Amino acid sequence: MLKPQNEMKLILKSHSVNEGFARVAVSAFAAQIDMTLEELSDIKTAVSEAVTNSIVHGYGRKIGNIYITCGIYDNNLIRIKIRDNGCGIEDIKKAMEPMYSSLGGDRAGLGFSVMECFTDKLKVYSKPGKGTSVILEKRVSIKC
Amino acid sequence: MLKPQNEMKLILKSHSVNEGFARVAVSAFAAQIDMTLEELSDIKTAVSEAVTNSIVHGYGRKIGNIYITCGIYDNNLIRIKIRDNGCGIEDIKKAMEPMYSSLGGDRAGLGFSVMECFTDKLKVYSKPGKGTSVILEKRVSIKC
Amino acid sequence: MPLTVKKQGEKLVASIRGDIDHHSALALRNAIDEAISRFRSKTLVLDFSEVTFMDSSGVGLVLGRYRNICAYGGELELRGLSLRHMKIMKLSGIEKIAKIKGGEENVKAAK
Amino acid sequence: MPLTVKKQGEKLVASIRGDIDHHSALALRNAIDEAISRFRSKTLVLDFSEVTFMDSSGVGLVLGRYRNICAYGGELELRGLSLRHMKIMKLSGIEKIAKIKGGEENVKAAK
Ligand SMILES: Nc1ncnc2c1ncn2[C@@H]1O[C@H](COP(=O)(O)OP(=O)(O)O)[C@@H](O)[C@H]1O
Ligand SMILES: Nc1ncnc2c1ncn2[C@@H]1O[C@H](COP(=O)(O)OP(=O)(O)O)[C@@H](O)[C@H]1O
Repeated sequence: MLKPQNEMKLILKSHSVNEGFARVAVSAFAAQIDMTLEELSDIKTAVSEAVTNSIVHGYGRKIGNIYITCGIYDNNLIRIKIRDNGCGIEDIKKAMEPMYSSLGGDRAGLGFSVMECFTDKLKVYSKPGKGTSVILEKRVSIKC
Repeated sequence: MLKPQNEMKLILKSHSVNEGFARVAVSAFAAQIDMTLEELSDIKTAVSEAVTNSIVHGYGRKIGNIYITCGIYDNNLIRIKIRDNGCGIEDIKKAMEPMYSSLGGDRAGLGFSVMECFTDKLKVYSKPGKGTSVILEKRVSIKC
Repeated sequence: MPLTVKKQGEKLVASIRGDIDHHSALALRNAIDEAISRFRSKTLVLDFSEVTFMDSSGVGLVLGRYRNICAYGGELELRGLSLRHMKIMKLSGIEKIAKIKGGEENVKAAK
Repeated sequence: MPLTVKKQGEKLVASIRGDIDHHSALALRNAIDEAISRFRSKTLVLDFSEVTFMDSSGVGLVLGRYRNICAYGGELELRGLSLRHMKIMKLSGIEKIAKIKGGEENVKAAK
């Protein structure tokens, strides 16, 4: 990965009220590239899923830090990393199956599906007991 | 200073394009407290001044990191710290005089005056060759 | 509360406003469930035309309300979904269990 | 370029749109200075009614244009400043050198 043209890092607490802030902050940064509104919404949605997962699954009832890095690279590539030091994922393959959720209640099990649907690349790294990193990549078009 | 109810940290590069992003990010975070639009604009304006100073004076032609912390405390207190590892300020008292600018061109020398005007407390710490920290505090009213 | 609930003939219509994410979904869920058990209508309509953002928490919200209304032998109808929100809903195959009406006119949600 | 320049009788009117900060001020400065030397009007009017954000870089922009137009023996007039932007301008005592007209109707700038 080459050096980003511009990059920001954001550290926030896993309070659910920060879900909205996280997606607004990332999209305000990404909006430096003159993309379509739809692409910007794609980014917002994917970030919202990843941050929510860190809050809901990674930390659960505990409050911990969520680390977000957003870089803008050549050829309109946006790369976002969302990392937590939470409980981690035992079986990443199973976790990424559509409609799988380890929690009952109102989790639809579609977070990873939505991230895949709205980005060009999704990578998940996780170590049980250590935490989880999600990397989202999206190449946007120049708005016309 | 007690523990904040919520806090975020933001690290960005001293590219001038990030001035807009910095004030949007801080105000999106601060907007968790249900303040007036006018108070939110006060915060935006003060943050814009401090970040611009780190870019223009702190780093000048170099690119360095700007560290922003924004905390929300009891009784609607918002506390924002903007720090750079730039050139620092020799004479803080003189720097804070209205209309004083060490740069010619179009700097009005009003950055610190605006920060003072739109916040409740302004503190400046600086060490020549080491960098500068600006702390802004504002107690906002609950919107009615 | 960014929710308006009203009876429309036999139907209970819950119109949601603003952002639907995991944070906002909790209060929405409680308010809708409260209305369901109060009005006991056969049909619950969820109207998304004033929704400005939705992620998969919106799908969870709908599936949960579907399970709830099923307990009363009721039906679910979705209205005002933008194309983007429809795309997210369809990841769950929701169209097999709920009636979905119109919605392309929702311009607030950036398509 | 978030700037429209036109002649209005003897006056050169430059209307600024969007955010004025240190980042955007550079391009605005160049465009306004270019118009000043092209039109050589006696009076330069800067219209702020479409300005959505302004910090002290806006004051620097105005003071710089004032110095520039003075070199031509011209005058400066400011229009459409919101109360908030007026407050920032006044920190520089600009009202002593420029004519300031109306502006409280600028609702975009959150007062
Ligand atoms: N950051 C994380 N930390 C721990 N577990 C996670 C994390 N993200 C996802 N998971 C696991 O992956 C599963 C599937 O995630 P997802 O597709 O987003 O669905 P949902 O969030 O609705 O459960 C979760 O139920 C959880 O077990
Ligand atoms: N972060 C900083 N690093 C170094 N010097 C600074 C910094 N912030 C302010 N200064 C000094 O203080 C002076 C006054 O700042 P300010 O009131 O914002 O006016 P201006 O930015 O228009 O020069 C600057 O000209 C500069 O010399």
